[in-house]
Amino acid sequence: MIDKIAPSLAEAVRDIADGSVVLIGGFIDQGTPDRLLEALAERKPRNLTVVANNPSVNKRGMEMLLRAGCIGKLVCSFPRSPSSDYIEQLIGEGKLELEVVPQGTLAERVRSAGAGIPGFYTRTAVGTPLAEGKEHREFNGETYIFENAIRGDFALINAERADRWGNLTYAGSLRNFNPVMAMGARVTIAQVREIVPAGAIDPAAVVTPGIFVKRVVKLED
Amino acid sequence: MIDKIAPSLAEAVRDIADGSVVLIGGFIDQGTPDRLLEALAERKPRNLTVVANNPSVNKRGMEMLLRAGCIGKLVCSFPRSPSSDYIEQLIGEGKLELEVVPQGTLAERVRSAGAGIPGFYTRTAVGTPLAEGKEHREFNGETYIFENAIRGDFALINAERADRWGNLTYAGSLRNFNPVMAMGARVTIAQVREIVPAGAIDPAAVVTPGIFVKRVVKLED
Amino acid sequence: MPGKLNRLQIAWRLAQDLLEGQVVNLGAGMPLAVSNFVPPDREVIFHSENGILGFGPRPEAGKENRNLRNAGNIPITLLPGAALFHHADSFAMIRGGHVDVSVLGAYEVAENGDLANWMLPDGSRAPAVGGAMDLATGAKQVFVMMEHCSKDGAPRILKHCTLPLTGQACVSAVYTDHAVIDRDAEGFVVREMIEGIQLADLQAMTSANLRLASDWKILSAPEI
Amino acid sequence: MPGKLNRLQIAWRLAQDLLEGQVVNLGAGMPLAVSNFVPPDREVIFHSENGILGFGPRPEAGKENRNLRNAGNIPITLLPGAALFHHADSFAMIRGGHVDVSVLGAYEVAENGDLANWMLPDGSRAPAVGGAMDLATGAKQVFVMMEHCSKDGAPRILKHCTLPLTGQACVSAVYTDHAVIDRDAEGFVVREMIEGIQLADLQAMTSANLRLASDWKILSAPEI
Repeated sequence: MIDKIAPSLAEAVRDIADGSVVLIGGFIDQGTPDRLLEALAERKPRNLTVVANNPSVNKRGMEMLLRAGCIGKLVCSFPRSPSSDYIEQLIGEGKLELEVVPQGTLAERVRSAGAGIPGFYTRTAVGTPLAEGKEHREFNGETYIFENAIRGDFALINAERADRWGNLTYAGSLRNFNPVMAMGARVTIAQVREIVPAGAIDPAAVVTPGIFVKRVVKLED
Repeated sequence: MIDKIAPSLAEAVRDIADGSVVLIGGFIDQGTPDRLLEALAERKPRNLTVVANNPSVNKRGMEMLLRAGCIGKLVCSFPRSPSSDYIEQLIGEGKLELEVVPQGTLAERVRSAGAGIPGFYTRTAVGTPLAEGKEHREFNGETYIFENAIRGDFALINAERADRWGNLTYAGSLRNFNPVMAMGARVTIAQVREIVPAGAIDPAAVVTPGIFVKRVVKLED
Repeated sequence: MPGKLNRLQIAWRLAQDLLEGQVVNLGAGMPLAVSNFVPPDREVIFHSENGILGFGPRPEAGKENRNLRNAGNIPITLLPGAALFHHADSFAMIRGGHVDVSVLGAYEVAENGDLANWMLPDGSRAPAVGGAMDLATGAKQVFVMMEHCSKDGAPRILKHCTLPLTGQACVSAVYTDHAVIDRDAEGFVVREMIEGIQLADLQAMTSANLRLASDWKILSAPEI
Repeated sequence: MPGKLNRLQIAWRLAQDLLEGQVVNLGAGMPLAVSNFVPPDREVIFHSENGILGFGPRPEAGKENRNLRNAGNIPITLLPGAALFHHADSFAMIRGGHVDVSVLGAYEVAENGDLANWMLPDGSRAPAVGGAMDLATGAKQVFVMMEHCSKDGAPRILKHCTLPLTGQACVSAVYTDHAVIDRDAEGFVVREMIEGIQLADLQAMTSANLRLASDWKILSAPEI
């Protein structure tokens, strides 16, 4: 019987090795996989490439990972938060590499990886510092730049409900980057608030089909 | 008050002019916008470029458009059906241009247009007759071809429920190409089985948000 | 300056120019106030980059839903007709030109429509762009709202931007505390000015060349 | 040929090789029968290109739901855990390598893994590809099921395909009425043959070079 339910947070993140590319769902502090991030920080992997819209907003979660020295490279759209100073300090000390990516480009680069597309052209960022060094190309008289896909080894996401096949739904605006990151990784791990029997989620209401999910772990109430 | 509900099928397709690119939802005979196609065939526009997975399966709908001589070019993945002979005859007489596109590439080309992406790379069709004349490029040692976006002037789609903002849901497997075509056109027109008050569709259950829909027309029971 | 608008009044003035049925994205910060001032007989659909169409006013204190917040992380309500979706779909709407108006703040705007609103030369090693570039480039029209001059009185409406750009040739109109200014192929056209100033006064606060619309009006807003 | 498998038996044999938890796409036609023969203690998730994961058996006559049909337009049921989605998402799953196995019919298969299954040289001006190219290229493994030879006895397992290709170097295994054949970097390896034939007999029906696995077995299937 297919059963993607992991027994614990620690077990769910057990194989995230040094040097992995880890995609992280959530937006600001909406729907971040904070408990999975904590469990990961406890394992202290080194030199992770972390891809997330906001690298840190809460003391819990991403900031623990950052302060535990797990992150070698950060790919994000908005590295501005209460912990910005610490991020800037790490960059200044040469301990952290930062790649700033426009938010929509970030989402599409991850979606592309999930969809088997190595890259795409976009007008976003043309003429700005973020276009420097990128291939430029004209289509119908407009200039576009090429953006390549970002594939994750792992994705850590936050969802509301799951079943044993890994189907997921989300609450309100907590959906945001979570379904996108789920598509883009080899192994997607979801922390969820509720696990329901297979069939309890209306097939038409599934937001992330289980094909994109490897492990699900239920948070304690 | 925003009200996208059109009074009739004829009114809904009133401005589809000669030479338009028309995207058509549905798969085989699942969820085709058959009544909108009939209404369009009655207007007898000329030289349409029609983009649809299956050009014709039913006597109603697409086949009427084809036999009324409205279609100048057909872009599809599966031009095989009871009316194939007629399609081949038109091609032989130089009256119809055909572009065969792999099904997933077709969906992604339309989705790209809707997402502001002029084109993307895919491994699909590499080494086959459908890759001939296309740009080839290597990524990570694999060969890909470039596929450009297909933007529609109009999309005709079939949905189950709609509200006055144009939010749509679909029944079962009738979803298929409909939400994709809705994204890719300047003007998307939906035939629906039911119109409900705004707010009756759970915001989390909306499949095609109204931003992608210009007109909705309810079928007679 | 007597008739100078405050920030909420700028938001009010901009809101009057949004049209029935338009989809409007409000950037974080000052633009978020715009949603409060749309005339009650007009339906405008507000888009939030984090996956919301059709959000409504902030809920009453104590009635906030932690699972419903906008791009500024502020609690919102959903209007009847709202829809929720993920980030890739949300930015497909933006990048694909489905959003009618994007309302953004700015540091600088240039007469060729260039916009700079994301990076100050403050030595930050971690500049934050968020969705600004996608919104500047993808929306059909970009409305900028900002104070006409910087705190030390330097013009921010320029011939050429001096700060790193957010987007090229993207600004359609600028709403400031002193004026409403459209942009056409030749540059800036003043549509409204506050009472008591002349074009020469406004030009003195503006590096880019200003023309006055033949049907220009006095810019005013209710007390807010 | 006494032990030769019929089409349903080929489907049965292929179904035995699908693993617990795999996501498997079944192409229209002969492959659709595979879903009927998965061992009852094994959960396999079937994907249909028109936007379905987790479809179950055909409903009883009279209980069909017109709104639930697979890629072959045949009525289906949904299993608990099923999900519905649109075509762009469906092919993102396929193109993105999320589907474990794609089961396809074929006209020809070559020892370099090339597959030809969409276009016969019949002078058609309207060749139909459907989702075959996406499935051949995108799935992690492609299992081909076909009769070992054409109706007039010509080999279809070849050194090089002669028909226009569907995909390059994509075939992992071939299930025929005579044999189960894996493909590795050197070419074809016979894993099973029907009773009463030798490798030489099978080779006589096959243009590509065949090797026999050291642990090869008799290919048999229940009466169906």
